[in-house]
Amino acid sequence: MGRGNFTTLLVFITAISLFPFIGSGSYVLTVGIFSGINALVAIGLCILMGYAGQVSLGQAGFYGIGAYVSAVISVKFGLPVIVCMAAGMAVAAGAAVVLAIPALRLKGHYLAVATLGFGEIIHVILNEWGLGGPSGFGDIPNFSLFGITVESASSFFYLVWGVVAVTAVFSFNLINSRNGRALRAIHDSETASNAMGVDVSVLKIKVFILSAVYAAFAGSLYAHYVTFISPASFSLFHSVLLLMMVIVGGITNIWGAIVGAVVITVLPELLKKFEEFDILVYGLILTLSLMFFRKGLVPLIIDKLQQRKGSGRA
Amino acid sequence: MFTVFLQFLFSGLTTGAVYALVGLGFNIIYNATSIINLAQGEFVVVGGLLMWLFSESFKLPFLVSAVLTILVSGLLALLMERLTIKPLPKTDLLLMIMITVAVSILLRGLLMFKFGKNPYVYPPFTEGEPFIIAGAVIQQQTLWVIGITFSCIILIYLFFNRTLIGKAMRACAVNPTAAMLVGIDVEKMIMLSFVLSAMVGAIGGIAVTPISLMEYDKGPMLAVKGFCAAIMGGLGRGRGSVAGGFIIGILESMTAGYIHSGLKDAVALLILLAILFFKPAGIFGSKTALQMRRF
Amino acid sequence: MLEIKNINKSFGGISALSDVSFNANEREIKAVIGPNGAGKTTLLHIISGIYPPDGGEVIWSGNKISGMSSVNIARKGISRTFQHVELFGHLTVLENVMIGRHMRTKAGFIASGLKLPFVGREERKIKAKSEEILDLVGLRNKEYELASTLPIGEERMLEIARALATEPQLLLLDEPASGLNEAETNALSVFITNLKTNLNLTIMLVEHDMGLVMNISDSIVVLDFGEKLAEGLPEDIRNNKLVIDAYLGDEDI
Amino acid sequence: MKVFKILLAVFIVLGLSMSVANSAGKEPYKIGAIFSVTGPASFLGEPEKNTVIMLQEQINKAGGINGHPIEVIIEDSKSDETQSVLASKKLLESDKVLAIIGPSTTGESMALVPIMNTAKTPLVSCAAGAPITQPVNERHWIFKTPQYDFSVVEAIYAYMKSKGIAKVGIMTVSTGFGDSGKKALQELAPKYGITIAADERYGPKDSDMSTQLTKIKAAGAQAVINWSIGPTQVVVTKNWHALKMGMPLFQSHGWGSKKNIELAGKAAEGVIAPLGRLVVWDKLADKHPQKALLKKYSADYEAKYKSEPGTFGGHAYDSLMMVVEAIKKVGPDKAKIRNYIETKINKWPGTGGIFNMSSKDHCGLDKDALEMVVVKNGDWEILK
Repeated sequence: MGRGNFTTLLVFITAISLFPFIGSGSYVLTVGIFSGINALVAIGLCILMGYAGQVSLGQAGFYGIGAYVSAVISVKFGLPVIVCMAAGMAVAAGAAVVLAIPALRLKGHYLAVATLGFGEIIHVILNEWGLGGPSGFGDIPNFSLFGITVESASSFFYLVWGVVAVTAVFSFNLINSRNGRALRAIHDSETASNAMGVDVSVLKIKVFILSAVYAAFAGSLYAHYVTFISPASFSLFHSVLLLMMVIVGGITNIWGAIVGAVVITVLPELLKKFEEFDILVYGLILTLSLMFFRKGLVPLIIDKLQQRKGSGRA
Repeated sequence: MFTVFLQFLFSGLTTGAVYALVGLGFNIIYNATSIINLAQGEFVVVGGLLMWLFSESFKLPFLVSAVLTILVSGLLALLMERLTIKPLPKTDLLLMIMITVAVSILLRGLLMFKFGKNPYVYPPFTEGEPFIIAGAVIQQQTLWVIGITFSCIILIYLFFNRTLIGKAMRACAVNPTAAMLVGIDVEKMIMLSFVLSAMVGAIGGIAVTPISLMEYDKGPMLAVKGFCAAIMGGLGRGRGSVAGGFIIGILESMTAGYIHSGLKDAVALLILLAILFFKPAGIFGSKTALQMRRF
Repeated sequence: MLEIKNINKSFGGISALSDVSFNANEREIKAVIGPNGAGKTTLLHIISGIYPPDGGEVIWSGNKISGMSSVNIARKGISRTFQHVELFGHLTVLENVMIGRHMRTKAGFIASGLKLPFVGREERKIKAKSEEILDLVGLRNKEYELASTLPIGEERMLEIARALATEPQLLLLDEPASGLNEAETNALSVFITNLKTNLNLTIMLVEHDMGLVMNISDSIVVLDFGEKLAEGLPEDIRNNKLVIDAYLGDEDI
Repeated sequence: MKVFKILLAVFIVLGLSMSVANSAGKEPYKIGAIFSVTGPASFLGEPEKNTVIMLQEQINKAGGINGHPIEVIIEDSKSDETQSVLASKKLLESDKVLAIIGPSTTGESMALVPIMNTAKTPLVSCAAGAPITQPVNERHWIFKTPQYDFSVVEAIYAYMKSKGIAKVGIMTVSTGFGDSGKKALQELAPKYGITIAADERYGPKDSDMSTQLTKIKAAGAQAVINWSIGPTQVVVTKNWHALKMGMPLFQSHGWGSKKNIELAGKAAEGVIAPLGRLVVWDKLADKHPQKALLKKYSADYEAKYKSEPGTFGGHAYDSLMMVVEAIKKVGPDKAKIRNYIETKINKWPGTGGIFNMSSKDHCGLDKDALEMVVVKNGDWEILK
């Protein structure tokens, strides 16, 4: 990761560490936790879309797989939560392969519909055969590791954002490696990539798996925090929301995914003042910010900073 | 047994007709801009709710209400295009599509504000007993919906093939730069495509509300189904999307009838995925046309 | 050695190549010429695996490569450039060349994400090697510029550099001089000849610029309407009646 | 980049407005409410919210609770579990409420169970699902006011048995509401000697259910039971009517709104449903303990909102009034409020029925809270 990113990361980690001291109370922290969970999915989606150029409207499907597999195993078999979470990610990775292989042939809108279909199928499966059916199920154990149960909002906040930070670093490393370069290359030209010996199909499958694993990780965190899940949380609506996060934040930047996730998660909380009108105001803000911050919030901020630097020097 | 099959078929046609109209609306805009307007479902809702407003609340005659509804819907789409689509460069399609999502949220908010959350309904176009064909029942309104769907296809076909302005719109679809060079106002064509597709959506809403009721948040479901219909038929193919709509409607109904009603959405989507696997450009789509597209 | 055996290819009923056969020897510059629509680029696409042939075989070093995916063909040591430049526009000049090193390196997703020690070493090697190649084509001074900002002459050189980074034994060049001025073309002909002698490459060249072709080729194949019209040494081709007829009106000859 | 600055300003203002606490006059008692005011379950949340706003006005106009005004802080959960978790945290932490009423759906209520138990704050849910309050020993702080789905099913099955119906086809909406109905229908069928010939499902936004009904008919059922809320139950009714099924249609307690009769028109004639007495209060005997209360609630609601409250508004009424009565008797103490509701809500008339809470039952209603009601001439009629 570059020096700019490293500085940003330091600021980011400091902000996270201090946040529970400033924004006390588990309400604010829970908003933070859900922001973090969404950020985790958004980072994966950002790599998938912004770097590899693959649209996905089915990310909530992987998110749901992670939540359900982990929760069901922990409720039914009482295995350690960390094992259940790993199982959730493994199943999601398998599902990603199943989705990615046919999706290799598809582009643009067709890929969007294929992934949308995948997400909806997962939703129907959870509805029909998931534990508890459409009503969902509860009493899922809290996250615990080495006998320490993470229950309180502040400790879970650190857990989630710790995971986000580690994932972000992992993702930056990946993007700045030969693999990240190859992903960006296939975004520009698949023909040339293949001709240069970059296996486009394998890379696409791998990046689908990566985004699925991130999403499943997030899903299992959600399940073990809320301790109740139902299929409604993993619908197409959530997939669209995740897409919105990535785009609002700036699709070509991992920080964008994180910022976008926080903004889209926090915004409805801020809009509660508007009561009934919140959906109106929400739609209006989304439309305007998409129109005026076309490249996304983070690229915009970077541009602003660079402009300032430039003018300062002049 | 045949009666049962026929009944499933009629049910599939009823739902399929709406998907077909939404799919058709998608195609009109897609052809002009390559954008998928995910607010398309909202225009169906606008159609149904405005029709209720004019005919039931203002007590206007049927035809007047219908015409007013279609015009107001077109006007709404005009506003949407002028305010959110026109000011932006048409380069980042994903951004444009997300803007249509944001607009759909906004429209839903407006609809909820005006109409509340209750469902609305008005009497069918013609009152009377349903028809019985080989023991299976088909409601008169269903026939209206199917008839209107086909009329729309024919009208749109004639518009695009027989009128100068329709031909100009097609030219924009094939090659916007060339169209501009021969003096076609591409911007105006894009605007027109939004208006036209909103009108088609509104017509669907007007026709279907007596059967299925209409409430403010029905749009997303319709958009998703219509999107699937458009993809199944092959984007850019108006008639393909209509076929796609009916196929999805019938698939859902047959799955519900012969497999399990809980799985109807999943099976219809699985079949869509299978089709895409073998024909990545949809049933009626051509692969070369797909490659020419930017997205 | 590259053997082209009875290759057939048609698109939608129109024959692009019919029964084309010829060989290219090791360390030879083989030019494929012919009027527009003769099937030259189609032939390169078939050799590099972008299209499968409808009939016939391509044999490379004794192995059948026709029908293999273009990735696997690239891994067999065949690299290429494109008639319509296919650079990675959002990547820098250096990164474009580094992509060429992709298949010669191996760090996976997890190793890269964790930044294991060997990943850094590998990346440094990739960079060093790529810069070396950029020196060779004279683009080192532009290594941090975006590929999409280069003028056409440099784009074509960058494409060659990217192809060279894969360490090919066979290099396919699709109209490398198209869009170049005379000075650039002359430099290119020297450069290509050097590639053959210094790097021991077999080069197959599709080109319209007859000066360049006659100047550097060891042998020439002429295609016309998808069929092989003639094959031979440059001077033979220059005097071949059939070829002259096919090119009648073409000012290059 | 003027717009950027404007939007930034909007964000900041919003942020500040959130942090500024509500300034109160004379130490009100705060009660939280979480309803699905928007989203797919807004059929529930809307009348619930209206009811609570109305009651709050009435109570405060009458001098509040022992001189303290009440302040009901209503949060919209958007019919989403994640949102209701957030809402509960906000109510508990920022608003420091004494109790929470709602949420409107079973899923959302279930998501709050661990939170309420940890926060040691009573929750009186407005959702029906049995798992909300069972097992009771793990639901120490959780109550609910709607009758169990089991009670509704028992009312239907008992009526069917008396009419000699032994084979039914069921159709349920694929949401939590439909699902808990389905489970109850399946579970209780053997007890009443009823076989389920067909078990069908449909989505909450589906527009035609003739396929499901045709299957039920083909399976040789003697009656249809439909379990849903919102527009789908009207669509089912219309399809049932058009198909001339030749068998009665039973709806769930979700049918209890005049709006449905209005929307379905003459298709609704003959539809039977087990409903709380709220919708048929005018047909009750004068001495019925619920009548006076139902009459007042209905009349007030209709005067204020120009529509009828329906069964679901009633759930919010019961939930809030229970909490208010508890505070009135024991003061602002969460544990005492809980204990009061568990032990003292006995023979307590509410809109949903006569409640009998106990340490074994945190709902307190059974099937006797319901009347079998048929639609006749566009109005309700109680079946004897």
